[in-house]
Amino acid sequence: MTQRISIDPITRLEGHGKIEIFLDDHGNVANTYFQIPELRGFERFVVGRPIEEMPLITNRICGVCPEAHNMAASKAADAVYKVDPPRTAKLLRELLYSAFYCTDHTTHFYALGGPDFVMGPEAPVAQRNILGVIHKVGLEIGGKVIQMRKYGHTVVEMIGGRKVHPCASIPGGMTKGITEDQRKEIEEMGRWAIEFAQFSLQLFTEIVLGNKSYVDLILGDVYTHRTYYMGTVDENNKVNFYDGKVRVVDPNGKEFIKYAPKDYAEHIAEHVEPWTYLKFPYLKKIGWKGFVDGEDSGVYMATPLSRLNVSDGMATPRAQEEYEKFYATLGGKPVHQRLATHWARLIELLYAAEHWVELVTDPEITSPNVHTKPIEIPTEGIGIVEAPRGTLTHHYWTDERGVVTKANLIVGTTNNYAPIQMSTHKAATSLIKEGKVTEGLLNMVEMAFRAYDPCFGCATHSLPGQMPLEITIHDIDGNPVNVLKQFC
Amino acid sequence: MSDKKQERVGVYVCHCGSNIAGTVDVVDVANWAAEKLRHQGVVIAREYKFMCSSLGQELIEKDIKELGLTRVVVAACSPHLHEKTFRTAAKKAGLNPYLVELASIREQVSWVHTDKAVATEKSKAVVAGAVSRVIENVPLEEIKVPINPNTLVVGGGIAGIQSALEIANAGFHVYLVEREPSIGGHMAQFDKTFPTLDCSACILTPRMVEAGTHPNITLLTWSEVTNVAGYVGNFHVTINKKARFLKEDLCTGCGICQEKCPKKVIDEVYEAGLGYRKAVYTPFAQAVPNFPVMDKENCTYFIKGTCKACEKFCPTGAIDFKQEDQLINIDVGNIILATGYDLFDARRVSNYGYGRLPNVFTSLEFERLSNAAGPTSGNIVLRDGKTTPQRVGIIHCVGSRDKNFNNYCSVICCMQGLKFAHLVHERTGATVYNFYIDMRTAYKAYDEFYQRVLEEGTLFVRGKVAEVTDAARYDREKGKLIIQVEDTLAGKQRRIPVDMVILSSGLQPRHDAKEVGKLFGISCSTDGWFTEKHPKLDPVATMTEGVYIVGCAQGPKDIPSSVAQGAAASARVLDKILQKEVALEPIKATVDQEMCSGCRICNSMCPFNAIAFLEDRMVTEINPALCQGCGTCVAACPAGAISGTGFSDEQIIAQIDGLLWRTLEVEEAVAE
Amino acid sequence: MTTDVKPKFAMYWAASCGGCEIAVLNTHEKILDLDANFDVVFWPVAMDAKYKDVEAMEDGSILLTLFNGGIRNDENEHIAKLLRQKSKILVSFGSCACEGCIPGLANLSPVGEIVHTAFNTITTDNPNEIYPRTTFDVPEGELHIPTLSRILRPLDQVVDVDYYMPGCPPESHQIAAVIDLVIQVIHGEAQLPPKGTVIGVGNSTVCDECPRARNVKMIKAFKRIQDVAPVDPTLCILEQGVPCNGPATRSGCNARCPQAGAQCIGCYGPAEGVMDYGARLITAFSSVLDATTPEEIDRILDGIPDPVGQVYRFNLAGSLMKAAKPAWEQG
Amino acid sequence: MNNDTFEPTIIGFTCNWCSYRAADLAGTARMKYAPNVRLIRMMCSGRLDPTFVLRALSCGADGVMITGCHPGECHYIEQNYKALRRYLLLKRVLKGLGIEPERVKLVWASAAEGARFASETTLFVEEIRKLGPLNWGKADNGPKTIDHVESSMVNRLSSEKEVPA
Repeated sequence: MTQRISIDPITRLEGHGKIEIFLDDHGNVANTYFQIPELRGFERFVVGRPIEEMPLITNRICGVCPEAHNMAASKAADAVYKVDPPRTAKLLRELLYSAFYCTDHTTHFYALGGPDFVMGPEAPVAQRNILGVIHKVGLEIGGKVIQMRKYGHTVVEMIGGRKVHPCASIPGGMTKGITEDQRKEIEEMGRWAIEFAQFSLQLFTEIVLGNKSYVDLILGDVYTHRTYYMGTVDENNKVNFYDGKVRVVDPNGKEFIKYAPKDYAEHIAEHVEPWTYLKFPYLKKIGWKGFVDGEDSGVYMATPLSRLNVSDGMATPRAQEEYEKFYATLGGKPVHQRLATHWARLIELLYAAEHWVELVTDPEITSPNVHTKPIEIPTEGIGIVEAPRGTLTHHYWTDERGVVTKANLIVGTTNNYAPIQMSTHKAATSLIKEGKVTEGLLNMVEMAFRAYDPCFGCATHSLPGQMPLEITIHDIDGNPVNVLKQFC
Repeated sequence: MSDKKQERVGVYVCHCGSNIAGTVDVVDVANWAAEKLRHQGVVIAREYKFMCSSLGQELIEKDIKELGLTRVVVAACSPHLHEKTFRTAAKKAGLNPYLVELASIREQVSWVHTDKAVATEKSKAVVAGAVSRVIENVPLEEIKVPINPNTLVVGGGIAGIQSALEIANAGFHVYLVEREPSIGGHMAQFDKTFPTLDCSACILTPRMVEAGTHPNITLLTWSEVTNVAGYVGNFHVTINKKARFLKEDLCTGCGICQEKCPKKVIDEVYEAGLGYRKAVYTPFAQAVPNFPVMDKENCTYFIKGTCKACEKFCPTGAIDFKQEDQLINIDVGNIILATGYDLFDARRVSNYGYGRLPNVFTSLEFERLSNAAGPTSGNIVLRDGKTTPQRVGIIHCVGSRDKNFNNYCSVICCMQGLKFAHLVHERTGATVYNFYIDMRTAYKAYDEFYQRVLEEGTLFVRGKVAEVTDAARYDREKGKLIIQVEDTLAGKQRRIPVDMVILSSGLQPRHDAKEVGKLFGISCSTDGWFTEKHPKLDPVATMTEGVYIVGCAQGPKDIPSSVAQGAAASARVLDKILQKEVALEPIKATVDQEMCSGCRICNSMCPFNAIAFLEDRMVTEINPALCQGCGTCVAACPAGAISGTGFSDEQIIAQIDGLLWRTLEVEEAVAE
Repeated sequence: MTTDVKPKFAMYWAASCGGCEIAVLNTHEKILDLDANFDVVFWPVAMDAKYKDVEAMEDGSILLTLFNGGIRNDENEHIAKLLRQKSKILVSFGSCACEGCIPGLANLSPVGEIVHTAFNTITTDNPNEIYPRTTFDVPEGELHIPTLSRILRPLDQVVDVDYYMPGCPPESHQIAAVIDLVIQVIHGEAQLPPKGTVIGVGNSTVCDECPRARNVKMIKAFKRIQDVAPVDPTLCILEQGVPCNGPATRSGCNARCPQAGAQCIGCYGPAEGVMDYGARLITAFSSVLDATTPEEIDRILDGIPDPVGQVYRFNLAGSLMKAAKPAWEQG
Repeated sequence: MNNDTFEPTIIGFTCNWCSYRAADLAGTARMKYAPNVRLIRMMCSGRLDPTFVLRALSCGADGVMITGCHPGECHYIEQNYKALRRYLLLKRVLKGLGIEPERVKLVWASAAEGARFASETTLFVEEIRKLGPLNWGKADNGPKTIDHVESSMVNRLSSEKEVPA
């Protein structure tokens, strides 16, 4: 039996997203609870604010993906006024969004999820971070990563007015357009982004796919769940981040439902547990069956992997190649192995970069016609985009002055709360035997949820973009026997 | 507050005999301040019978010197009474006067509350507020600006003339501006003046001539002020000198042009519509200056393009049809406004029938009727120009003391009515009725005059006239004007038939008083009279330093009062001139230009044009001499870049905290 | 302050969105300078670390801690106190820590209402009115989650703060400048500013950095951005009727939003020495009204649909009133 | 709290030229009025910075009375209009903060209107007495647990539903 480690009462207060693991009398996992400790209450305090401020206020839900909230809120605001922005405005928004995707996916792969692979899951804690990565892969690559993030944010600033929390998107379109000089600059950066994306995929192939133990890890059962998948697709069922219909496929990859954003409430419901501040969305038509996977459970996942799983391919040539390679390597659709999400993310990175160049070379991109004046009486509107971490839904009701009277937000990570709870539980169960625990093992437990790139800042509209984690292990009497804390 | 150097504060609680001590436990207040406010730097707290007495003041001076006080709070009466007293005392003891605060515990506590406990409690709060405020006070120095010795007097009535002469005689230059062709104002239209009945012209004309010929007076008639810039001691004034269409330097005032002018015009101004003048005219024989003006609207040449009779006959070739208005710029140090009044338009009281019933006259009309130089050469006759009235009714308070028109008393109407009664009686022997609400004969020799008119047999009916009508009910009323009135002494309704009714109309502010006020940066009361700086203690000064108001522009008054005010204002002006420079209250707003973002929010805040935006540096600047210290821009600045001396944010916030005991909580918190 | 061993650096988030971290990462190459000059001991977004390590550190052993996020629950408060204890220099970093930021708007409602709203949205399946509980028994044992405070508080309402760096998030060029300064200080080439200084900002308000032309303002009607967009690119946005918070908002951001054709929403907080940001805006907006009768003034003011949000959007928790009456009373 | 026994604390901001003199006049005439108002003299109602009102309300005042010259009678010509504009927007913000806008009142009183000053003061004190104490922030007794929150909230919603444990 593992010896007891008493916990300093103070650490008890450290509620940063905890995984509570309870062991049975054999020291095996009895149950795990993934808890989210906070709530900022955006749904409450957006009430009373004017609709045009939603893109600015909900920005502050998450500073890692403010662009996603900015876009969802802007689209919802358009809908509230039943106003259709000029084509150029939409192009600009989507261009901004693609550039953001490149930055965000880069950040996650190199700074957050990447270290596990690049450094190896059991590598010393001190090295398991971006600086460690840079030291290992070399400053030259580190420079590239920084360059990619810089370019992405430069575009966001050029179009959106600010690097973080952009401000130029308003009901009916944008406050301003871009000049030809800016367009040229953005195009150059886009072309560089494509190279960078390709380079990253190559790096992934070498470091991860080239390393048998990692491949086994990915393909192994530990990180596998057969759930439903959700993502937004365009009219050709190709992956799209900014617009389209929401498509859900079942664990066998068969289309379960495809709905227009405005109908989201008919298809999604959120389950409540009293031991966490976060809700568990599920497919309404199937219902909440608890933390179980399979066709009979309403649990679904919305991540880069899901988006690939629900789509018939990528809308750009190079990404399409990688898409095919992806499924060829992993044995066809859908892919249930969560760790493959990292790979899927890089494929999306490439698509985003290619799409970036498509958009910026559109002849209408520099048109000054970027705003349509709203004339309809504002009422109610829904806006959906694909946030990097899953389908993001903003829904607002307003009075006749366009002041918000009610709101509903279902954000990226929330979609994945149930799967994350399940994945960590499964990982813990299969990795912790007879109470034997090492930090490496625990990191591998974390890898289970890190694959989702969870953003509980978004999820709870409360916590930071990435989430520190505390793992407490309790014995049969519920006494904590081991506490390990870690930050992703 | 903690990191600030500790001030040494003295608190002095005044008994004011029993005025304060009767309702407030002054001893308790003093002891409380000494103990509870010690942490704030109160080193001494005394109470004394009369702080304002010389002994009381010495007490403070002594403590400043011996205890090294850096701040003083006097809990006594309103600062409006003794702020200066205690500031002076502090100054004597070498403490900057602006480091003294008064806490009003008499007007605002002891005199208005009865419960001693409550009053004492409130006094403590007021003292606590004053103490925390005074700590935030900063030493201030008065601002000195040079005074231009020239003076502008606007309005050539008796008040203006008086002002001009006083200053000119003292040896300083005056610009006297009059909008009519001649100076003289209303007084020049009167026949006799009450109560002495001496001839108005006889006493006024010499003054007019003196003003017209005085070497120190530049007379600008037929002229109006169009712009005023600058501030006390340094006003820049623009005057529009309207074209007279004759060369003043050539005109001898012989009057031939007026004789020869073929165009007769009803004289609405001087003759009150009872007489005629020519298109080229001097308003009256003794006009100053005595050269005429040409009335463009009525001159045949200007209308038809032919005539030029005046030009033909002018012996000196002074006529100049090409003459244009000319703008004159002058610099002056002080300004006196003597813009006078308009007569209440009796037409507005329709039930008195003026304008409808021919034999109802206004007071000004009667003045002309009774004036030997007037249209009837002084014969008091009906509108037909020949019939002498047998019975005359004089109605007082026309348009005055009347909710429907003006609430105020026009002051002069009663005496005017009595004067009319006397003149009618004297010249026609007619029976005269005076209808009055109250008989107001204040001032020297006024009531004697009333007695005299009584003795002459004038009949007095106390009551507000309801109606003047020509609708006869009885034979004796036929062809007469019937005055319907409730005789409040007899307590019955009366109908009194008369041949002539004289309305003793009230006075009202000039129709353009508001615009004139704006031009000179002064305000008007709701009645429309110019607002004085203090209704009792400073009746001729205004809120704008260097601008004074005299005569009826400030409110209805008789000739002696107007003259007195004219002289009073001159004395104030001379005082300033002789000081050579003027000290301005150092309560001013200033802009920290480092912090000013040039947003221009404050630019519309100042009615005194003290705020200027510097385009080149994109910042705002405040002219301390123009700033009146109201603090509106301070409160307006969104960047907190404007601060106001004397009433700074820090001072007011500190006082709020003190009044709400916050300063004590701080102390207790520290103590814990 | 020169030293052989590298001084320790920490960055932490309480109730924030992570934008501050991104802003720091957006200093790009500067991150490497940071790494070169500091021993980064604690920075959740970028690296693994343990609370117990922080607790183990000597008091004041961390030279510089950038603390972002407001204090929303007892756990935030605990970490704030812990880091205060361990840090020599504690910087209140970003709008949330300085003045509550957007999450501070929660102080308009009782915390109970906030929870209730979140767990009764149209998609929430909550027939039994289940709400999170700070302590909850599951078959295997007891679970805990932190306690929400009645109101969200800025950092300096909980612990003593050395410097303030406002902005939502602080502009990267300002962060870079501050990092440079600190590095110079370490090498003894510069002095630290006096305690309590607001750093990484301009000394005026946004208009100071705004290139738009300005005149004396006289506004007959307030307008909403979507009704006037695109605004005249050369003229003051407030003059065009859109309530722009620029005049009252601390400079330092290069007037980003006005330059992007949008009104300033005030994320940099009040100017130097200003006691209440909202009061400055009340006075700014009312000063430009071109009206004298109460009726006319009210008609114009109706053009601002959300007065309290307009003037306290980022600043409510840091304002004089801190929160609305219901939040104090029913919290 | 029984509103009849409650004695409001009120801060009054008075213009030096009119209402402060009106207060003096009320004193000279020995007019009696409610003792709850503590005055602060300013040169003009135009000096009124909303900060002062917020400071007073957040520091224990139950109400704030602002007095200035009648429209058209401002000693600084028109500054009282500026005070009026600020006052009207301030009230809207206070409403947003859940504070009864009636707790802040703008009263015009000329130097001659001592009686008016006295009666308006007493009237306002009664109005505030009816509204009850504000004691701002005093209600805060540190963090509350969600359980409290929940019960308080559930009570407010008068919901019978039991929370299954």
